[in-house]
Amino acid sequence: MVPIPYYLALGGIIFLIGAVGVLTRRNIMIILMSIELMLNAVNLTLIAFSRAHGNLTGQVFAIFVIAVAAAEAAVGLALIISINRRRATLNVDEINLLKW
Amino acid sequence: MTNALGFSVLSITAYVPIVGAILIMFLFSRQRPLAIKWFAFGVSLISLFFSLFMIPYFEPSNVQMQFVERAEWIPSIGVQYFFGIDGISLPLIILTTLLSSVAVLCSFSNIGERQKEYYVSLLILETGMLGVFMALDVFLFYVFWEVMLVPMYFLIGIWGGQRKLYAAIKFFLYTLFGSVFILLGFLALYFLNANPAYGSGEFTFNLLELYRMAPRLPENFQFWIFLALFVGFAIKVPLFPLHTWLPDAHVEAPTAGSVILAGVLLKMGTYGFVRFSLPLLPKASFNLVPFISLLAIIGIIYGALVAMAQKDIKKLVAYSSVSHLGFVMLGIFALNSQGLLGALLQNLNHGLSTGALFLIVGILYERRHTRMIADYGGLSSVMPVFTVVFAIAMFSSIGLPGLNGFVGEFLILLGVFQTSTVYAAFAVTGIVLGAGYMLWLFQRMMFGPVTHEENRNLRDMNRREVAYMLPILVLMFWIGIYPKPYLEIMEPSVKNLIQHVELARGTPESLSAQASEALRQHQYLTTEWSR
Amino acid sequence: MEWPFFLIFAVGMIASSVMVISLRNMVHSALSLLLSFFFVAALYVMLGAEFLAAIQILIYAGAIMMLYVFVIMLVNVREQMGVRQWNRQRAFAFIIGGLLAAEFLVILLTGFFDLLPPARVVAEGAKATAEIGNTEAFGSVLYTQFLFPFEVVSLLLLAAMIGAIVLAKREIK
Amino acid sequence: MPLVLAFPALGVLVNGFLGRYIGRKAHWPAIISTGLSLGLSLFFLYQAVFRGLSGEVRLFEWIAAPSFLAEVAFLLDPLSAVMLFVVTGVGFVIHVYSAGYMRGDPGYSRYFAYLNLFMFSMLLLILANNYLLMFVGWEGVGLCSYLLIGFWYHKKSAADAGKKAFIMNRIGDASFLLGLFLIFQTFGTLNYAGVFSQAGAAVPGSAIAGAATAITLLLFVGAVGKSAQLPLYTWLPDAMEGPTPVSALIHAATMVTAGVYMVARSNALYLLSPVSMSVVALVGALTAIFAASIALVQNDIKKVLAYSTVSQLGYMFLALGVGAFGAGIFHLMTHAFFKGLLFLGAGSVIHALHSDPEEGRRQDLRYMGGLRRHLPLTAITFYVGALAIAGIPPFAGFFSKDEILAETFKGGHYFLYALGIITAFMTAFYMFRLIYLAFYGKPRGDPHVVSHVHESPAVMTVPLVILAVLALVGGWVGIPQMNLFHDYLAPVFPDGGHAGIQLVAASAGSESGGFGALELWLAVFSVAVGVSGWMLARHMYRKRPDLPAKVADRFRGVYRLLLNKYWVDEIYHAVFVRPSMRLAHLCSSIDTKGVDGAVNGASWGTVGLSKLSGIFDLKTVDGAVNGIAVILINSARGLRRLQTGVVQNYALVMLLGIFITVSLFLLLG
Amino acid sequence: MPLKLPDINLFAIMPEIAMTVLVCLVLLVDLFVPQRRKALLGLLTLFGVVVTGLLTLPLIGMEADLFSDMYRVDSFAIFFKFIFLAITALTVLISMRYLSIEEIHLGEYYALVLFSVIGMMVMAGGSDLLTIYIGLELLSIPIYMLVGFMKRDLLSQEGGIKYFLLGAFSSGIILYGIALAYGITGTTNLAAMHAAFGETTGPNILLTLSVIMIVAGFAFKIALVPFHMWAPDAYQGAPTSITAFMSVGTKAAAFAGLLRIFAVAFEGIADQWAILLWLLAVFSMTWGNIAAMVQSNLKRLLAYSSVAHAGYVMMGLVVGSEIGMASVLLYLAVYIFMNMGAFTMVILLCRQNFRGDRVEDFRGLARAHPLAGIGFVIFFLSLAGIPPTAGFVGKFYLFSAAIESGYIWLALIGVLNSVLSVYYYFKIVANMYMAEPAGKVDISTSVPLRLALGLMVAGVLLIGVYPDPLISAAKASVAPFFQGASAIALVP
Repeated sequence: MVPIPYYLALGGIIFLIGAVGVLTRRNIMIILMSIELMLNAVNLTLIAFSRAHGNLTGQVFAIFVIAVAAAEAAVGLALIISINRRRATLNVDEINLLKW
Repeated sequence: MTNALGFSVLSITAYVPIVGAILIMFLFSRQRPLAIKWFAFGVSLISLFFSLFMIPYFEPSNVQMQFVERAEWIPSIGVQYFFGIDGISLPLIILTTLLSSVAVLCSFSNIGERQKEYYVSLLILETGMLGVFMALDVFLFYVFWEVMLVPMYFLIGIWGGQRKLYAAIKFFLYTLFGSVFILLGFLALYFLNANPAYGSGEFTFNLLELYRMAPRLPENFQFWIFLALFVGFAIKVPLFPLHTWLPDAHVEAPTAGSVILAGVLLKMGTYGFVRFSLPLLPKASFNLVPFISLLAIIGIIYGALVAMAQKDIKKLVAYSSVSHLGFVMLGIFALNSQGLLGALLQNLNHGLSTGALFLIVGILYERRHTRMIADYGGLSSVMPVFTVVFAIAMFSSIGLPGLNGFVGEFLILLGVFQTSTVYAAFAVTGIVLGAGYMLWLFQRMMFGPVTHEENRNLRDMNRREVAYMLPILVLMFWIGIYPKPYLEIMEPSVKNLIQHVELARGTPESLSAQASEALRQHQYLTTEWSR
Repeated sequence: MEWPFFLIFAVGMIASSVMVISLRNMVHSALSLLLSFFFVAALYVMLGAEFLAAIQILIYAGAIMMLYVFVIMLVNVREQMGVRQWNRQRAFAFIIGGLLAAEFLVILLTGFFDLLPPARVVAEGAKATAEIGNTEAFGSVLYTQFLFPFEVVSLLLLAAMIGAIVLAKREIK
Repeated sequence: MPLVLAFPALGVLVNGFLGRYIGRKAHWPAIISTGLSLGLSLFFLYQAVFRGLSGEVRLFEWIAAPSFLAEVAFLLDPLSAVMLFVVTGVGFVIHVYSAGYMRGDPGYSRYFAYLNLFMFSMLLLILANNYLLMFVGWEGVGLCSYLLIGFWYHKKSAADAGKKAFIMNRIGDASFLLGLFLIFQTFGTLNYAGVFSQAGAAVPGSAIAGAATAITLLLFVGAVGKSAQLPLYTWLPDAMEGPTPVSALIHAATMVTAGVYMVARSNALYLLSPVSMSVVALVGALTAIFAASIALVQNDIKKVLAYSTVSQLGYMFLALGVGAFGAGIFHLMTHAFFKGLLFLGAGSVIHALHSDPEEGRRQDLRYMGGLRRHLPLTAITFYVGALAIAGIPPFAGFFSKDEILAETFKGGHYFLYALGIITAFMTAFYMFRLIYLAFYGKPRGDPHVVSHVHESPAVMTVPLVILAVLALVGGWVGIPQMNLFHDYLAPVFPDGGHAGIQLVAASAGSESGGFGALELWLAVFSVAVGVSGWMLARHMYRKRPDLPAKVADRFRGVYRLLLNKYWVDEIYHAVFVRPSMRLAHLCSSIDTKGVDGAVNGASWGTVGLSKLSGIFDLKTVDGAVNGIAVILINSARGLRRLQTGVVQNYALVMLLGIFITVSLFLLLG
Repeated sequence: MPLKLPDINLFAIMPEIAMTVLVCLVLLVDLFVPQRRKALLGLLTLFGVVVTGLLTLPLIGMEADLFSDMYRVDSFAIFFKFIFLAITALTVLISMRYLSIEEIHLGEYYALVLFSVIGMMVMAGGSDLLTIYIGLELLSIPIYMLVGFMKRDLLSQEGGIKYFLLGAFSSGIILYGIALAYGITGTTNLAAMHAAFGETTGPNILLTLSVIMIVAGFAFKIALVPFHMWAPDAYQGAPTSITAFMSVGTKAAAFAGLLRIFAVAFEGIADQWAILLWLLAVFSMTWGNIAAMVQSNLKRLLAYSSVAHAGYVMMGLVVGSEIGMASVLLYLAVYIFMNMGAFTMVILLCRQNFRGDRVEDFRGLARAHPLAGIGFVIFFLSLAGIPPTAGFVGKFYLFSAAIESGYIWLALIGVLNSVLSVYYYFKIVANMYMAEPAGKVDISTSVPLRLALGLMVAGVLLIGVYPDPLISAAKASVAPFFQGASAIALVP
């Protein structure tokens, strides 16, 4: 079977891809999706570890992560809708009234 | 460790002003400034009364702390509410209450706006200062030490001169910068004392307990802690080159503020050295004598030179303080009884003479609204009483025999001379320079023809002004002619302190059997302090 | 036998992830994300977490992605495609991301082996999964051992719901 | 004994506080108090002379520090008794004189308050039984001198002179103070009794003897300041800005002799140090001739007298330096009489010329002349004074001056003797020059002024007469054969004032106080010198009034050198005053720009850095609390710029933070 | 398979239950309260908070592991529960009038605040990384929404979205760290993790990565440099009452979680990451204070100041000794009063169409309203750490902890920073007292606001003058973590 560290490495890579997405894309929707990618990477890591240790904690944790992700997505999207009403932009670097 | 009076006379003295301040804050309408003024004055007089009330009950020969009040305050970290005084602090307390009363009285006419806040600040300030001189718990001391900054900040910042904001924040930051080092030093002592290798193994901020650690504390610890305390106290003194806050603060502060600053606040620095640095860190104190003496001498000469070049009266007086406090520091670090005694007396003297000089400047400023020397001249023919008062204050400041300044300076120099002839020789030049700038100032302002038409009709001092100058002048003569009562109050404590320092500077092993026995028997070290 | 599948899924996962963050059209990004969810689910299966794989498809792909698509429908996709997609710090971010990835790989590939020898990991893992890798066990743990967080999460979802409604609903004058 | 002091003190209080109400009658409390003191002094003198009494009175402990005690206590011995007599005597006379001279001055009561304060301080100085109390009096007389010189403070020159006197005195005082410390360190006490008994017991070469040199030199610097010797003499001529009676009392008769008194009092210490003795003698002799040479050409009547005083003080120090302490004190006494007389006479002249609108001309010899006719009494008494100072027997000055010169010669100090003799010649010359210029010849002043000249009132002339009598007979107590004065002082000066002779053992076997052929010839010689000086003056100013101008023209360089007093004042100004003011200004600017700005300066170094991080506001530098604040605020501006408002920048910073820490741990293991 | 239910002790989680009930009650009552009387909801919330407080009282002294070691009730958790309740009560008090002014007086506001508070409580009590994480999310998500609660206000919206994006990002980071920690130990239970660490030997880079990620996540919530950059923006954008709430609440809760993780799971091995915490502390203090010096918006200024304060508190964690931990608790408790007090001042100045959060707006305030001026001065004195205020006691205790363990340099940097902070605090004080007012200075006050201010001033002064009970409580709360370990004296 495939050793666990390779799953971990895959998780790490996906996590950083997501992070880079957050850092570089202007579109706020895509930033949100990148965060979802990061969470997925975490889940993958958790489940790999769960397998390695042979207990279910990791899997349960992953369920909770999914639930939290759902909640975050709901809140985030609500905020996006709210802001989109007033500013008609999805470009996050244009939202910069607050600075200095 | 006695309280000859059955009641908490120290606390009453210290807290009467702040209670008065709170009463003013809540009971007095700002529409009735006159009532506020007189009430504030009354409050300060009550405090003065209590401080004087202590004198007959004070036993000079008893070197232990007197009028002691002690209670647990924050037992979880070993903080006590611990008040007590000895011959070193008593004169300073009286000086404080006296100058506070004077400060209140001298503000009656020159503070026109926001009088309520003004007197509240002044009274809170008094409490802070008194607490500093009474506290025997280092935590408590630190609390008062800092508390006092705030009202002073407001006094300078609200009622000050043109650059008041700058001066106020500079004063605050500068002194706070110093005091945080003190805090670190105190904390280090606290934990070292808690370490059985050095101290009693107990967590306590009780100063007298900490004294007992002095002989056992290794030199390198002492050195670093001394430096920490040094920064804080030296800024307050102020010792060259940490003096630069002083001219700004003194010049911009209102008259009462300057009086208090020069008269009392600066004394806290020297008091700190005497009460904390010397007995707690005797080895470091001894080792650093050349360093501090050098700074003090530079301060004496430098302060005098800078004073000479000033065009602003207040600045001149401010720099003269730098010079005079250099003397005091030199006396303290002569580390012998005469020098220390002289330094403590000079503390008082400087408070009186410089306080008087600032009052004098204030009287003039109130009339002419200028502090430039060039704007005056020939005043002696216009204001004869004022001239006499000014002359006496000036001669007191330059240490003319028969006035108070001389006795202090003499004792200091006597003490210093025994430590080092060279220091004394340099310090003596300060006397010459002091006479120079003061006489020059006096001459430019008071002598010669009246140069400005506006000055021709200046009012002489009125009754109120005479009333607050009079006690100061009387004290100047008294201390100058018959200083014995003052010296008698201080001497036993001073001797005790010096003895402690002398004994505790050696390591216990290196001391002869006799000396180590003496050390064990020593007052500071033997008294049992139950926690 | 598992290696080919792992490689396929892994490469597919990485590819779809890269597509998520690099495509211009956010609808395409969303679809790529969906794709990556499927790959993840497949990897879950390989790791013996079948229940979670199902949840991944149902909740993530089914519910959460629907939310995204709804919102995408609310905004003007075409207009969004016309503007610059990458922000100014992208180069720097890529560099940092790359360096960090290198560090991660070093740590993840060596660190775990340091901790437990690979052989033991594989052996124990196989044994354990056989014992616990079923839905019933999962459910039983969730409702006993993890009862408290489970209840708290319900509060979390409630809060998110209320808040989302307050924020998203139009202002009533 | 304290009563002697108490009377003047009372006078001060009365005039100081009630002066406003007393007004024109202010002289009464002053004169009465001084008179009472005089009475007591005479009583003491009587006691001391005829009963040989002396004693100490302890009033109270003044400064009591650990292992240090200074008492307020008084010592009456022959030396202090005679000083007491001189001071109260001359003081009383001058008080009376002042009542006339100062009449109508707006500061009448203030004047008498100061004068009494001076009396108090001077008596304190004399009566003190320890050095510290002496120092108090020492400073006190300095203060009074300051106050009285600057009495007419509306005159800038007067105020300046006062300040100068005080500061120059302070320089001496500082040294005196150091001397005190050294005394205390060496002997453990400042009491005369303690110090002198230890000093007397010390053997030459011991540690005490070594310290004695340092002590005596330090004390001598103090005396130099107070008694206006080289190089600190310049204040005394300037002090003539004060009222003339003040010049007579303070700057001729009493205060300036305090240095002499102090050195004489410390004879036990000085005797331990040959070096100090020679220094004292040399400084004295040099000052004597130096000041006399200046006096030759001065035109201000008071300035001439002032330089004369400096010169005569030099004589006294010469005496002390050669070990003739008795002679020094003797000269001090006679000098007090005749110089007081001369000053008062000068005051009378000035008083007479009071109507001259130009103040400067009232004292200028060039505008006088022929006053003999208008001021007969003044002229006569002035003659007496001049004869006394010129050393013409039987006037007082002859005895004292001759004794000094004789002792110098006998001590083997031939060079010093030569200086003394030349000085004696000059003295006679300039004194009679003054007389001839002022009292003889034609009036050169404004005729209008001259017509108003009249003799002073009795209150002024009577003191003149009294002093003239004293200047005549005062020296008789010291007639060499009888030696009254020396015997009287013998208890104070261990060897009858001739200790100096011991120093030069080879000196011609003279016995102490003896008067042999040598002495006789020396006396004759010095009288001859005095008379020749007189005659020269007579020749130049009486017979050939055109001669002085020719001489001056002939020796123009020397003349200008002397007229400008060797430019000493200017040199001092350039060498000491101006540099110290410059230093002061330098320090001041350092203080505002430097020390405070040291941190400020550090901030300049960071200017580049600040520019990098954002804006650099020059205004902020000037206004900033200090340099650190500038640095901080500028870095704050820099940090502020990092807060771009773009959320992804923030995220990047976060990730960067993680990256850096992870790298840190990876690299450091 | 028989279902083995965990030990359920409802009594022990009474506070959480009560708060949940309260949320539901608020949401229900909201339906029946007309828009103009929404203040009733505030009163209801206040009442509920007080009741919860009373229900928490019997728990004092309790030490219990609940729900299969998922949750713990101990003095540490209870200390924090009281802190959170105090925060809630004060938040409600300062909100009531303010919400009306900003026209966002909705029942959901109170509900979200309460949700967040429950999250905080869960976090403080969580003895499992999972519980702590869920608590963290429950605490954060309502706050994201509350920050953006003023929907018509661009700044509020912007603050909300920024905070949310970064929050979600950091949530991913912290999760990744937790996942790694789980991978290393095979458990998420803190005590079990500690046991597992006992088996492994030597430092492990994977564990370090995990710790860095977890600390980074918490540092974000606490607002430590360099994870603080959201704070100024979010603080400025958020409704001021929420700024006050989050500035103290989030911080306290995150510290509670971090403290427990470090005190339980990493006990004994935390030293190897001391440098990490040290750097965080030092950078936070310095950066926060320096950046605050040039702020012209008071809320932003206070945001930076809160970054600095987070740095101070971090000192206690760096030290890690008993006094260190106790000082963290003490400081957080003290911090409530002074920091919320300072924000309350902004609320005081806020009027219709006037935010009143610029430093400029405070010119001459003290002259027009002396009492408000004094209050403000007291809060600022406390923030600056000048006695006799609570802030001094807190700082004193922190520095003493640092000195005790020999962290002289840290203490030095700390005290110097507190000197620095005086500059900007007193800049405002100078504005209030020493500057001429630009125009008429109005304040909008109400009974609850006054009550809150009175409570906070009293709190600051009382703790300042008599801190002993609080110090004892803080000490007692952390004592269980240090059983057996004795206090170390200054090591040469």
